[in-house]
Amino acid sequence: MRVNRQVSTIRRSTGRTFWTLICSAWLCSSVFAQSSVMPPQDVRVFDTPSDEGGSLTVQWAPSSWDVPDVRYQVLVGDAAATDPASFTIIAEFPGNSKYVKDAKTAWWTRNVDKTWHQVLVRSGKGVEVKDGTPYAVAVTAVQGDQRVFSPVLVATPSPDWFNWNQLNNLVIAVSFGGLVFYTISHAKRNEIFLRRIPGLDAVDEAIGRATELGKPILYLTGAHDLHDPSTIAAAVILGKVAKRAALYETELIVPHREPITMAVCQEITKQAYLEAGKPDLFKEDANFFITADQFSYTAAVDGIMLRKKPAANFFMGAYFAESLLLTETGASTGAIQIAGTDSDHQLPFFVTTCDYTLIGEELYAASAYLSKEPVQIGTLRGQDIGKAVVLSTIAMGVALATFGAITGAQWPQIILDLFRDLK
Amino acid sequence: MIFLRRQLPLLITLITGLLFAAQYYVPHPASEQMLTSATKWLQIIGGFALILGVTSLFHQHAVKIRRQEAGWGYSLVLYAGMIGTIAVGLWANGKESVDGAMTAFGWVYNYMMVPLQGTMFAILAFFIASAAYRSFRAKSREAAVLLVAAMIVMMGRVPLGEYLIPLSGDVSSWILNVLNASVRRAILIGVSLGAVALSFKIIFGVERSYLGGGKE
Amino acid sequence: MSLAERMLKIDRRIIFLVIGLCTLLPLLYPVGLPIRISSEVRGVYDHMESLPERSVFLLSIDFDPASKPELHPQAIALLRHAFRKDLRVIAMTLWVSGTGMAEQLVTQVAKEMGKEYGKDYAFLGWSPGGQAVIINMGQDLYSAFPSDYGGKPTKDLPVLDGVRNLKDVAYMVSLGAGRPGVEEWYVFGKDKYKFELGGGCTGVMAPGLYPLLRSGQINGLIGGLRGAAEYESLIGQKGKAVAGMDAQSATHLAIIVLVIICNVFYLSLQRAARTQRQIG
Amino acid sequence: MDATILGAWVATGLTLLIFSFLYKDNPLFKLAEHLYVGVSVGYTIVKAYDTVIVHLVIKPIIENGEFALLIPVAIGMLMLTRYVPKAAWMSRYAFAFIVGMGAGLAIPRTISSFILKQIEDTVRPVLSLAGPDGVTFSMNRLSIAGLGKGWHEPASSFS
Repeated sequence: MRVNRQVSTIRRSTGRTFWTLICSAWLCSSVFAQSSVMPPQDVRVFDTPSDEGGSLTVQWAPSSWDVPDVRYQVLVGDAAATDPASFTIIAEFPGNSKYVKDAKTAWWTRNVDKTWHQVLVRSGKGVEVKDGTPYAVAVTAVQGDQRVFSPVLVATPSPDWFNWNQLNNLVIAVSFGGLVFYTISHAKRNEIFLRRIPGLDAVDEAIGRATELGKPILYLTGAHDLHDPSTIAAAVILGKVAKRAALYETELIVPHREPITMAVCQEITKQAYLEAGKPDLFKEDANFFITADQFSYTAAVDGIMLRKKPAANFFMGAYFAESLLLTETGASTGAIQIAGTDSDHQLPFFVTTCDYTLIGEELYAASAYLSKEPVQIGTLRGQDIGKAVVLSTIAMGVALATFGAITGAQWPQIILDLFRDLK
Repeated sequence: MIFLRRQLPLLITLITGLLFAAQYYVPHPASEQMLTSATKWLQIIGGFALILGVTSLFHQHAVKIRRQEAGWGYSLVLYAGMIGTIAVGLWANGKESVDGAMTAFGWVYNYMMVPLQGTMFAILAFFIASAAYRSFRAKSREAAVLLVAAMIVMMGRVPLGEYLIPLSGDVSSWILNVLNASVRRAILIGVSLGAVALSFKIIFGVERSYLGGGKE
Repeated sequence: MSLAERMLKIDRRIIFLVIGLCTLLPLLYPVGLPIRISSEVRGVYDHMESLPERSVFLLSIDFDPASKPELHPQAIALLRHAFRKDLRVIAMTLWVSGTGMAEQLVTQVAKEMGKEYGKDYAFLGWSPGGQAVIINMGQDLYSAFPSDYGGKPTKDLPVLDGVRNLKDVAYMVSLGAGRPGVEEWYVFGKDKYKFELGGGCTGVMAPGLYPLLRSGQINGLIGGLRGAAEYESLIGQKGKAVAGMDAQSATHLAIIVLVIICNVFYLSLQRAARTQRQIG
Repeated sequence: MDATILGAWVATGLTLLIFSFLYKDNPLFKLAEHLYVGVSVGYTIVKAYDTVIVHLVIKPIIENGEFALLIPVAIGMLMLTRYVPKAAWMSRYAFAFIVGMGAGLAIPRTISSFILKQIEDTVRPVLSLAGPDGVTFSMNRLSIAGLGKGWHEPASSFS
């Protein structure tokens, strides 16, 4: 593993110098077009860092004759061989292409300036690059019949145990994870204010009305499986709704689309009835599976709405095209409807047809608010801080990018690259 | 016993969670090989989850038929549909067509599944119209903005709209590309933070509702 | 009850009838208005155009017959384009109930274009697990799909020559009506395996994918029937989507008119209520 | 009667039964609804059996001796212990594996795709050096269909 953290000083040069370089390269080439090409300078060959193996990286310095007319060739041969002319050509390209900056790597993993040439040697037609075997590599510059070789260099490819290009991703993951656990422990010790979400008052109201009318409550947990935060939030809210329903002795109907969610929700409902002190009222078949298929599920739930006429319909979790088919049918039976979803594409439908809608993360907030558990509230706080960080990053980033664009300075880009997805 | 019932599952979650989160940063072939096998396992386990659901469905309608609850005849229809499909499906080796010729399973798919699914979805178009009529009202200033934006986009997305009001195409494209994209992006980032936080809580056993049974 | 009140509480079945007629009539008497091409759809088309012959094109048909009206024409237009460009086409689905439809679709277009199974195209069928399938294909395509739809070992298919995993795919388009769909193909596929990705989806879902489009995570997006109609015009082979545009024009217009009517009555009621209050 | 013609009649009939729902809920719709659920579950069972049991498990074990595939089968079987009250807790192992793996896979990928990538694209200069006139408002964020290009790289292949 080679990691070079040195930030080359050349990178601090301004964009103008860069342009001057390019222009002079062009001028030189037109003046000395007929003059002979020189061997590529400062050629380096080494095992590609941060990769799964089976690849070598070749780099060499840019030169004054980097023009389309001059072509570079990268050659690979047996480690013992010395005559580059006998090697296999694995890449050939115009002199003004294949730069370090074209490869998507992070600056903190670069060891040369981004104006250098860079080519990866991999297994391909005619050559197989195996881990642990040394290979001889040379670079040629070709112009017309002229072909000049760089010295032959030998390197051995090997796989790596860490991808340093993804360091920023790891740092964000670890620090955000740490932040969430910190805020959770903070919430356990301190009271945290949570803004009341209007839709939540309606939850009690809806359950109350169902009890008055002696009609059941229908609760849906959405289309996704338990990997999804929306489903987990829906399951947590189900626990709270089930507890109230148990207290009021109101029937609860929970049809599912996903077998594992069904199994888990059964447990959650059972627990809620236990907590409410009404374990005898718990029915195993309150939670049931219909089918995983989107529209047959919808047809069946629509059927339940029309026949059992629940007084309150809850739509929590993730939804797709079935959302309006469900809520319109529910509206036609006159039920109070409360939706909560992070499926933003379905929000317009829920907002127009339901009495209350929890939008996006309000769904997560609702589960925190209803459960009043420090774990939930703390997470919410952690997310809010995360959002504030993202927001300020964007604001500062835009300012920096603008500054960079106006002055032509390169350093803002280095900072911005910290927030780029690099692999 | 508590260890086997409570702690061990949490430990399994912790280990698999950390292992596969870390895998992303490790390019070594050994780690890639692990990912290949584990995702294949996940595919197979996913198939078994289905049995769980089907058992529930079977049970629920069996109860209806046994107790002769209202509409138990429909449960019989459901059984007939399911068993009939399975029978022809197994007979046809799960293939809708063999060398271009439709099997009985393909017949059930083409002439029952396809029209039923398509029609259910088609009902959506009717419901959209009625919902729009019923609730798309300029009750407030915000609602009025929503209304105008919706109408422009609806015009801009169909040729007739663009023909009647040529500007609507550009304006709706601007709404989609600028206003819509930025708001969606904000929601996306917020939701993603939520997803990452939840994943961490699951891995470290803070969130255990997926094991069922609340706090226990 | 005043007229306005009565109109606001109109039986929704009347609206259903209006929408039904607006769909049916244009299908019987087509007008054929010109369709403007958006940059979203052009993104997919241009990339397909830029692919050299015999490049590998992977089409994931991630929808079921329910979304057939919108996504089926997209799939047909894309396949026609791919076959015409002489690309190697690999089709598959992540939606179990879409398997039969996907198989018919691919076979039908291949037959129409005179392509040979195994050499020019292959249909891998369905495999369970959604995101797990995508990752597994990224690692090793033959592990995710040991055999194709017909049960033949995938390793023996000449069309898959030189394809080990998703990294060897030149272009991949997911036509998704939900989950798993375009987003999953990005998160679990392109993010790591670096193939070029395009998307197609239902009209309702399209606005949700714009953040991915703007950031270049997908290089184009075919949205709903309109997107399909644009693609059909681009390849110059008009089909069901172009025909459906008239019906869509009519229904959109009908809904707009309905919304305007409802608001006129609503506002007149409001005004009446206000004047009554002022008098009272 | 030809199977295709019969099929067409069945399809039309079922379509009408479902559409009758627009008028109101009725026994014919109920019939179609239950048939639909039954057929769709049946279809999924057949497909899952054919793909998972036959092609992903049995064939690789018989043909290539991949006995490691019995592990996921065992994990899958654990889920079914839910129906044996005394052993129901064993199903938790299966859930723990699925959910844990899902969570682990999601963290880095979500950060990369939906946080870093989205920030990267949002952070663009609002002003740029355009031509000889010096500083101009680039309208990058406001232009139709992303006509403006980013400063550090092209906005996207789409724009």
